[in-house]
Parts: sequence; structure tokens; C-alpha cells
Amino acid sequence: MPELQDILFYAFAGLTLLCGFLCVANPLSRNPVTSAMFLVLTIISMAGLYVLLHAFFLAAVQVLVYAGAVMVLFLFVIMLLDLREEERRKLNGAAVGIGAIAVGTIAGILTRALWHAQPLAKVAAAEGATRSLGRILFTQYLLPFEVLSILLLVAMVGVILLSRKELK
Amino acid sequence: MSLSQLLLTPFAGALLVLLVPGNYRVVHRFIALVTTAITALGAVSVFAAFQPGIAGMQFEEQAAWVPAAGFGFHLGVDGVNIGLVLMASLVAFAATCVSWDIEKQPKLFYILLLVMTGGALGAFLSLDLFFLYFFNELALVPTFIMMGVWGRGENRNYATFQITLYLTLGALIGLSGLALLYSQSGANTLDWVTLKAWLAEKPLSGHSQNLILPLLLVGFGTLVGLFPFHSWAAPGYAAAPSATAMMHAGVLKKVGLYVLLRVALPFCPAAMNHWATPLAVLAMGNVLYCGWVALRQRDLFLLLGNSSLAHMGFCFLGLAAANVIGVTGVVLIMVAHGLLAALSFGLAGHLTKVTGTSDIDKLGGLLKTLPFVGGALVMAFLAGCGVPGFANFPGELTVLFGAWKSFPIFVILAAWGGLLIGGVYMLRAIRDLLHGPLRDGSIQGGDAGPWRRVPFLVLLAALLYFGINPGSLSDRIAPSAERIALVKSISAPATVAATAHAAH
Amino acid sequence: MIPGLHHYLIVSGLLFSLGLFGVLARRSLLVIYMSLELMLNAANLALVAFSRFNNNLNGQVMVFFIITVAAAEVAVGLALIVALYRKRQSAHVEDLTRLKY
Amino acid sequence: MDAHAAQHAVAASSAFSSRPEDLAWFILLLPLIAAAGIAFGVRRSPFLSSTLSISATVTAFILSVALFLAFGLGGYASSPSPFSWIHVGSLNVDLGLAVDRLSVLMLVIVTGVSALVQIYSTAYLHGDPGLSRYFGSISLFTFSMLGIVLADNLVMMFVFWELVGVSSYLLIGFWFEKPSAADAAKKAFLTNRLGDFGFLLGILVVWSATGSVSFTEIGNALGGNPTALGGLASIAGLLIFCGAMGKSAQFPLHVWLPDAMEGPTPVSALIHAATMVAAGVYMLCRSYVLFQAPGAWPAHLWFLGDITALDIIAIIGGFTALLAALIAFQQDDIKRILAYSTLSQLGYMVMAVGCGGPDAAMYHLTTHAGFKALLFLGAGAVIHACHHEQDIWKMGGLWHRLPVTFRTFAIGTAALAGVPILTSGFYSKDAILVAALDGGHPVLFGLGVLVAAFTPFYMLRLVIVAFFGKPRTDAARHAHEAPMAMTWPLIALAIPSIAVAWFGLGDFLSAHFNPHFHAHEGGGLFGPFNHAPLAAVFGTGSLIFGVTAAFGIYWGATTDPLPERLGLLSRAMRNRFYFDEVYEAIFVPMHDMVGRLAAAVDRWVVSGLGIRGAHGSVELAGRALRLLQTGNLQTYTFLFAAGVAVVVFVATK
Repeated sequence: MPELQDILFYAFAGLTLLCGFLCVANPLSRNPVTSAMFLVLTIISMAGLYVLLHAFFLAAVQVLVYAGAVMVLFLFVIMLLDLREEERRKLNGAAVGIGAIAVGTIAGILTRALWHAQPLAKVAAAEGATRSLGRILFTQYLLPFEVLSILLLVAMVGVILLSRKELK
Repeated sequence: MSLSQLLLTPFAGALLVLLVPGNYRVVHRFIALVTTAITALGAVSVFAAFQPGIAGMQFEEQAAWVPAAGFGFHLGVDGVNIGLVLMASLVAFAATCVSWDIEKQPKLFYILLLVMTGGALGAFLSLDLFFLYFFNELALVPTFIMMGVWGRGENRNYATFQITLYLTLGALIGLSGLALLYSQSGANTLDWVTLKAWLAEKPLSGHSQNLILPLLLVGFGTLVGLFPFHSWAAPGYAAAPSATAMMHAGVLKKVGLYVLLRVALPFCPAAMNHWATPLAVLAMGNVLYCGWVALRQRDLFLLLGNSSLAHMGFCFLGLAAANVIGVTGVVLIMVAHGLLAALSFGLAGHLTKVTGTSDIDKLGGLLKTLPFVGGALVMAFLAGCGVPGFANFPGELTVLFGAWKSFPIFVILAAWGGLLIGGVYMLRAIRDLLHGPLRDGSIQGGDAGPWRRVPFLVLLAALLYFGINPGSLSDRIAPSAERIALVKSISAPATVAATAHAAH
Repeated sequence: MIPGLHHYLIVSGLLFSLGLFGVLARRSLLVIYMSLELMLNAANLALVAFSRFNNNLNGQVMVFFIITVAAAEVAVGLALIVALYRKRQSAHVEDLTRLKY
Repeated sequence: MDAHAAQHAVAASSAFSSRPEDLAWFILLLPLIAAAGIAFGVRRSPFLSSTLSISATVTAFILSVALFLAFGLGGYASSPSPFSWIHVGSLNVDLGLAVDRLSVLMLVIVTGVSALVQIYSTAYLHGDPGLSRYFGSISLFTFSMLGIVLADNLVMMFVFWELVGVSSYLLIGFWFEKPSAADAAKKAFLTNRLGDFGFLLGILVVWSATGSVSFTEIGNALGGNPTALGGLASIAGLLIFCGAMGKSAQFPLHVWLPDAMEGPTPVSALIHAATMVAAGVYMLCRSYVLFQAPGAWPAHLWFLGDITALDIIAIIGGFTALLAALIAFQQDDIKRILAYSTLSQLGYMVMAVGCGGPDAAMYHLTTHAGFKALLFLGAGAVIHACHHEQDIWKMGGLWHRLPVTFRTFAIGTAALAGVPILTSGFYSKDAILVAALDGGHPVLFGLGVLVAAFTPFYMLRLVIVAFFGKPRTDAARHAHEAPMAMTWPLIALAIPSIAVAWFGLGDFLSAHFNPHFHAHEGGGLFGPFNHAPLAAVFGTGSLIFGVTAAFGIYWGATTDPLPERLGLLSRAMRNRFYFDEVYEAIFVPMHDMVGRLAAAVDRWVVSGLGIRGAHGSVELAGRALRLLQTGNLQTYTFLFAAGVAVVVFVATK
């Protein structure tokens, strides 16, 4: 009798892959907005997988940052640029074919690699992962953390500069 | 003056030039001149203080750099490099003198020239092969830039392109040889003195020697212009500004030979024995083939470039002979040819500047209008075809003596190339360029003034000094050559040695 | 079957392949960009799974950093796309081949 | 000879050193000091330059005479070398001086002729703008020549050998604006170089066999083991002889000497008559010990059998003597006649060495140096008087216009022709003929007699045509005697042409080469007729024959009658038997062709195929690979992914 957790894994994994597929290769619509919406769904179902992996904090961040902030940004840009043109263009058959072959190959190679790899023994995770994560983040990884904040600042400045009207 | 001070002087000069703003042209010149003069004087004092008859290193200085990898800063001179250091600094001084009237970006030019000087000195002074290689590259890069920016002639870009590719590739192949040496020796160091002691205990296996030596020969041979990797040289020198041609043909080219002497000979003795004959054949390629090519050249620089390659053939022949006499001869030629190449390229540069062409067919009778430059050029040409009194003669003679036992046929060919082919093209050049009626009446004056004569006089004086008194060099070289030569001495037949003793 | 590390990694690999397919086959820069995010997320999933099954938090820390960097990257990237669109009036890859040959 | 005075001279100079032979250092270095002084000091003043040079040479001459008188009767001494030239492994070269009868005699000749020629030059080249350069070069030449004379080892000799070549190059090319002079200088140097090439190889062979380059040690080695040179003995001798062949202008390297007459006449007198060209003969005598070793050939040269190196040398010498004499028959240029006569006499000397008579060769060298220098200087005076006219057919009737020149020239001619009893030339020539007979070379003896007949013929042709008859041009009509500075050297040089001057020299030299030598009984002026009547009689007979023929043909002639009588042969003589043409047609194009080939290979194969080929193939590959740069983002991504796939595939295999 499978446990609830296992059932949930298959559910979330299936959902993730399905939404991911619809995001990149939606046979019904090639509207970027549709893609964006499916991307949001993918991200949220991934957050579910994170929860199953006991990474509660990351699941929260995933939803907040990705599904919230990043995707809103995407939608803003889509609307700003009025990108419905692609729908009118023909699909590039060669690109799709080559892409499919490449993807098939890569997927095959990855699967094969996994197949040959030594399976790890399942280990019970430590409880209270978020607390530990916070501790490790502000002790061992303090410097990268601060550097990251500078990176964000730089990115912000960069974006402001780039989005000025009179870009030369 | 300690060796590190000697080495740092040009770099300090370069830094000073860099700090002086761009429009103080006279100051740049002055700093460069004073720096190289100090370097030259320092080198002379080191040369004088060097004790002949001692085989080991003198004036050693050492500092660790990356102890884990075994790299360290190690300066020192023995007989093999003391003469080269002196020669390099004299040539650098002369090269700075002749670039007195560089008009285009003098500041950059002098910085590059000084870096080149420092690099060349560093390459000769460093006993750590890693630093040797580093300094050599440091000196090569300015060569390319100077050729590209200040060069002359229509062929300039192509020549620069070619010399850059050749020398970079050659250096790379040489580096791989050195890297292989590093990994195969197991000594975990590239310090020459340590390596020498280490490899005396545990020589490299025959297999690794046979891998390393060809890499070194091809790589560093290319830097010297070993046939058939020589075709960068003549057009390169034709396109380079005088000072660069002087520094490269005179000094930097010798680094390749120096590495071969230092590394190939003592560290790969078995492979050297194996490769000696092919090397001697290639040396003949330089002496005869480049000599014949020089015979046909109607451009002064191409002629000098090819003759300089022909002289390198003697070095390779001495290297192939690998005995004390041969090795000593190689070092003698290296010093002599450095001075000579600098002298001839400097004079040719002056001549070209005055007459506006280096085409021998368009010139003639210049001895009349340019008595000093012409006279000095006659001396340079005569020195180039091995006339006694100039330093080249004892060098070539010694090489021929050294190689006679191992390669009599090649010695005959080399003597033919040096005495006859060399004589023919050098004298033909004198005949067409300096003798005969004045071809171009428009040349009036243009002879070097008293100050312009200084660099040429310095080089000539050194050539004559070492030519008349080669013992002052060979006594310093021979004990050290004994340490790196494969055949320790050529034994005379026993009976003769006995009678010779009886005669004493 | 009880889901183990393998299962997570297979999901991650498939997700990565989907993203790659999107990058290769789609033409709109924006969708390509989204596909890139998908690939990034695939990597994140693998890292978290490894972290979990190795009982080691470093993987999670790495994911945290990746998410942050990705946010910054998306911001800059989208700004670039907007700037590009302003200049070229297009955001399609086949219109952006100025750098060929 | 006043031995007492000589002792005094030596005592005076021994303030510098304790041994008389150390005096040789001063003799050697004085001209060098003069040359350096001119080059770095008084270059701008011709007067100071000439004074410096002449005074140095005259001092050297006085010292040489002192050394000759003090030392000449003694044995061999080598001056200790304060100066090691180069010492590496088993190659030891010291700068040491060999002082013995041979070298002191040569010292006197070289410094004496050099001093006289320099004095003469002050007048001959008066007003020439390059006078300082001239005196500097002459001093350099004197130094180099003295170096050859005094060198005590082969390498030092080679060094000075080359230096002599260089200074001769500078002097022949003194008027370098003249294309002919510049070409002649080049030709002389290169032809000499060809000989030096052999010389150098000879030195290498000798060194590798005996382990030394010093004459003394080679002598000791060969004395202890005469077969030390092994199968290379004869080859070594011939290679050394190559050097002599170049300097002494022996066939087939003789072509440079006549051309060298493009230099100023005093230079011809000094270098191309008295000293430099004698260096080859001197060198053969100096290294005679090498030729005394039993000859042997390498195995594959077995067919040469018993022929020794000396035999070949003798044949070459004799052939050169005859060839040059024949060419001299039909030359019109006064200097060229003398040049070919010099060639012929040098051939004589070389033949003497080859016949085993180095003493005879040295004897003739000594007397020849005196009278040939005299003849050249006399010719210079004639040329000077006739405003640089050198064609003897454009002179005539000069004997009473140039009395001093004529008389001294006549003495020189008599000496060259070998007039018995009166002139020194007779005795030395007789010594050579005797050497040929004693050495068992009857053919060469006959050849020598033939040349002895030719010599008076062409010399008298010159004298009769140039000095007698009626003046044939205005230049000859208005000729007048040269100034004192030119006539005095002529008179001074006439003295050694007279018999008594060198009397006893033959025995002096013989004693050098043969320690067991005893002077013949019944010597004196008629000595030759007493102890070797055959040679003396044949010599005298050939002289009479030559003189008669010359008077018969040329007395009163205004044009040369010989071309009509001899026809084609005369043309060949006039054109020097076409040697220059043949050489020019063979050797020059040959080297040029190889050079052209090498240049073409360099251009098309090394630079073409090698460089441009590599360049081209790289560029082609670049062009092909460039097509991959479609500019399309997705192509790049695809390639990237494919690359990753390959890497992963390989890594996970």
C-alpha cells in the first residue's frame, strides 16, 4: 500500500512534467502568456516536490520569488512588447525536429547515466531543516550571501540603466 | 653591482619613463640612455669581477617563489652566460643610442625597449628555467609590437605576422619540452643547479630524453632560426626598426641557443648523441643553404638576415659536436655574433635612413660620402666573413676544431660556407654598396656625427677586444663548458701526447 | 514503487530536456528565456534531491543562491530584451543574426 | 758584417728584455702601433700619418738588422708567449714568436722593403686624399706580414695569413671608386680565401693527428713518430700547400695576382712582388717538417702510389713558372709583365721547395724580394713620369730622360735574368736548378732552364721597348726624372741585387734546414761553376739565348712582331690562356646558380609551400568553419548541447 507521500510524489512529478511540456511546446497555443502561465504551474508543482523533500523553506522561496516576482516580471514584459507575432509565423519544422532529436539524445544519455549510477541508501533527513539552513547560511555561507546582495544591487543598477529610453 | 640590481635596472628605467608625461620626449630618451648605460657598466663590472677558471656559479642570488611547485627566483652566472650578459647589455646600450630619433610615440618605444632589455638580461641571468622562459617571453612580446608599430617596408605586416606566429609557436613547443622535463625528472623543480645535481644521480630514461630533446630542438631551434624553421628571420629583420633588429638578432635569438646549451646538452646526453648527426645536417642547412640564399639577396637587410642565419649554423654544429671545444666555440660565436649582428643592423639602419633605400642595386660608392659608416660597415662585413681580429673568427675556428673529430665532412662544408660563400656575399656587398663610383649623387653628408658614432664604436671595440684576446672569454667559458659538454676532452693520440710532454 | 533519488533525478532530467527543447525549437526570445528558467529549475530539483538523500544542507544553500541569482538574471535579461525590442522592433531569434560570419 | 756593432745594438735594446729574441716583439708591434695611431689619432694629417708609419717601419728595420746580426748565426729560439690566445680542452693556441734564421731573414726583408716602399710612396701618392688610409693600411699589412714571419704555430700563422689577405684587399682596393680596382680587390681576397680553405683543413688534419698546432711540437711529434699523420700525411701536406697556392698565386689560383696590379704601384712592389706572395713559399719552408714525413695516401687514393706531396708541389710550381713566363711574353702593360714575371719566379721557388730545396727557395725569395721590388718601383717611376701611361709601346727612349730609373731598372733586370757573377739572382736561381738536379727531377730541371731562357727574353723586351728607341708618345717625350724620395729607394734596392750583397746566404740557409751541412770547398763568386757546373752552365747558356733572341726581335721595333710569327699562340698568351674567362664561365655562374636555386627554394618551397601553404590551409579551414557562425542563437545552442552530450556520454561510459 503506497503511502500518501509516494502518491503525492507521482502526482507532483506528473504535474510538473505536464505543465513544463505545455509551457515549451503547447500544441494548442503559442501565445507567450500561455507559456508563462504554465511555467507558473510548473514552478508551483515543483514547490510541492520540494516539500516532499523536506525543503520547506525553499518551497516557500520558490513560490514567492519565482511564481510571484519573476513570473510577474515576465508577464509585464510580454504585455509591454505585445508579442503575439510568433503565432502568425510558421513553425520551423527543422528546428523542431533537430530540437526533438537533441532533447531525445540528451534525455537518453542522462537516463543511461542514472541507470549505471550506484543507488544511494535512503537516509532519514534531519528535522528542523529550515533552522539548520538559516544557521548554515549565516555562518558558513555568510560571505557568499553578502556578495549575493551586492550582486542584486548591481543587477538593479544595471536594469535601471538598460531601461532608460535614450539607450545608445 | 649585484645581479638582481643589474636585472632590475632596465625595469626601473621603464617604470621611470612610464611616469614621465608623454610630451617630455628628451627626458624619455635621456632616462633610457642612462639606464642602459648603467646596465652596460654594471655588466662590465660583473664581467671583470667574474673569476675565470671556476666552473660553478658565481654571484648567486636566490629567493623562493612557489616552493610547493619548486619554482624559485635564482640568479647566477657561470662561464656560459657571463659573456652573454655583457653582450646583451652592450647591445641594449647601442640599440638605445641608435633609436635616438624615433619620432613616433617615443615614450612607448623606450618602455618596450627597456622591457626587452630587462627580459633578455633576465633570460640569461635566471637559473630557474621557469623564469628563464618567462623573461624570454617578456622580451619577445615587445619585439612583435615594435615591429608592427615602428617597422619599415611594405612587407611589414606579413613579416610581423610571420615572426609572431613562428616565435610563439617555437616558444610553446620549447615550453612543452621544459614541462616534460619537469614532470619526467621527478625533481619537482626547474632550478638548473638542483636539476643538474639531481639528474647526475638519476639521469632521465632514454625514452623521456628522446621525447624531450626533439621538442627542445624544434622549439628553441625555431627561436634561433634553425633550418628549416628559419624563414621568419630575414624578412623579420628587414621589417623591424633598427633597435629591434639589433636586440632580436643580437640578443634574443641567443636565448634559444642558450637554453639548448643549458638544458638539452647536459640533461639529455643520450638523446643528444642520437640526434647529433641530424642536427649537424640541419646546421649545414643554415651554413650552406642560407649562405646561398644570401648570395642572391639584393636587399641589405635580407642579406644581413640570411648571413646571420648562416652564422647560427656554426653554433648548431658546435652544439652537435658537444665537446668542450665545440661548446666553448658556440658561446664565443654567440657573444661575437650578438655584437656583430647589432653592429651590422645598426649601420644598415643608419644607411637606409640616410639614403632612403636598402636596395643594393640602387646604391654604390657610399664609402666616399659616408666614410665612418662605410668604414664601420666594411669592418662589420669583414668580421662577418670570419676575418681574424674580430671576435667571430676565434669562435668559428674553435667550433671547427671542436667538430672536426666527430663530423669531418660537415666541418669541411662549414669551412667552405664560412670562408668562401660568406666571403663572396660579404665582399660583393662591399663592392656593390660601398666601392665603385657613387651611384646616387643626391647623397650629400649624412655620415654619423661624433655622438652617433658612440654605439658603433662601443660594439666595434668589443668585437675587436674579444677578437684579439679571445682568451678573456674562453678562459671564463671553458671550465663551465666542461660541465655541460658530453665529450669531456678530445684525447690526442697517446704517442703524440707523450712526445709533446717530452718536449716540454 | 517508493520514490527514491532516482525518481527525482529522472524528473529533473526530463524537465531539463523539456527546457532544452524549448530553447532549441521556440523562436520568441521570451519563451526561450522561460525555457531557460525551466532548465535552471531542473538543476535546482536535482540539487535539492541530492541534498535530501545525502543528508547535507549544502545543496539547499546552493539552490537558495541559484534562485536569487536567477531573479537578478531575469531582471537584467528582460531589461536587455526590452532594450533590444526597442531598437529592432522584434524579439525573435531569427531576426537577430547580425553577428553571423 | 761588423759583429761588434751588432752586439752593441742588441745591448742597447736589451734594456727592454733580457734576451735578444724578445726584440722580435717590438718589431712585430711597431707597425701595429703605427696603424692604430693613424686610425685613431693623426688620420686627418697625411704628413703625420706618413711620418708615423715610416718611422715605425724604419725603427723595425733597424731592430731587425740588429736581431739578424746578433741572432742570425745561432739556432732556433722561441720567444716565450706572455699571451695565451685561446686555451680550451686540447686546443691550445699561444701567441709565441719563432725566432730563427728563417724568420730573422724575413724580418729584414719585410721591414726593409716596406720602409723603402713607404718612403717612395710619399712622393708617388703625393696629394692623394686617401694618403692617411694608405699608410694605415700599409702599416697594418707590415704588421700582418711580420706576424706570418714570426708565428710559431699554425693557427697564429693562419690568423696573420688572413690579415695579410685583408690588408692586401684594402690596398688593392685603395682607389675603390675605380670599378676595376674594387673588382680586383674582391677577386684577390676570394681567390686567397679558396687557398685558405685548404690551409685551414690542413691545420685541422695536422692538429687532430699530432694534438698540437705549434711548429716545435709538431716537429717533435713527427720526429718521434714519422708516421703520426697516418694515411693523411700527403693530404695534410697538400692542404697546407693550398694556402701557399693562394698567397703565392700558384696555378690554378694564380689569376688574382695580375689583376691586383690595379692597386697603387708601390703596393704592387711591396705586396705583390716582395712580401705577401712570398709568404706562401715561406710557409712551406716553415712547415717543411710536415713534408719530410714519409708520404702516404688514404686507401682509396692508392693509385697515387709513390707520388709524394712534394712531387705534386714541384710540378705545380714548375708549371706555374712556365705558364706565367709564356703569358709575360705578350703583355703590353709594364706592370702586368712584372706581375707575370713574379708569378713565374714564385713558381720557381715553389718548385724548389717541391724538389727538396727549401734553402734554395728561401735564397731566391730573398734576392727576388730585392730586385722585384726594385723593378716595380722603377716601373712606378716610369709610369709616374709618363703621366700614368702603362703601355710599354707608348713609351720609348726613356733611358736618357730617366737616368737613375733606367740604371737601377737595368740592374734589377740583370738580377732577374740571372747575369752570372755580377748579380745575386744568378746564385739563387742556380741554387734552384741544383736543387732540381739533386732532387732527381731532370724534367723539372729542363723546365727550369727553359724558364731561365724565357725570363731574360721578356724582361729585355720590356727594357728595349720602354727605354730605347724613339719616344712614341708625347707623354714619353716629356718624361722627366722622379723626385728624390722616389729615386733613393731605387738606389737602395739596387744594392741587394748585386752579387756580393747576399753572399754566403745560401750556406746560411742550408745550415738551417740541414744541421749537418758543410759549406762547399771552393766557394766564392765562381762557386757554382766549381761544384755544380752543369746547372751553372745551363743557366748561363739560357741567359745568352734569351738575350740574343730579345735583341734580335725587339731592337728598333715599333710594334710587336711576335703576334705575326706566333699567330694563335700569341693570342692565347695575350689573353692569359683564357683562365679568367674559363673561371668566370664556370665557377661564378655555378655558385650563382646554386644561390639562385636556394633562393628559389626559399621563396617557393619554404616560404611558398611551407609558410603560405600552412597559412592557406589554415585559412581554408577558417573559411569552412566560419559557415558555422550563422549568427543564429539556436544553432549555437544546438552545437553547445551536442558538445555537452558528447562529453557526458564519454564521461559516463
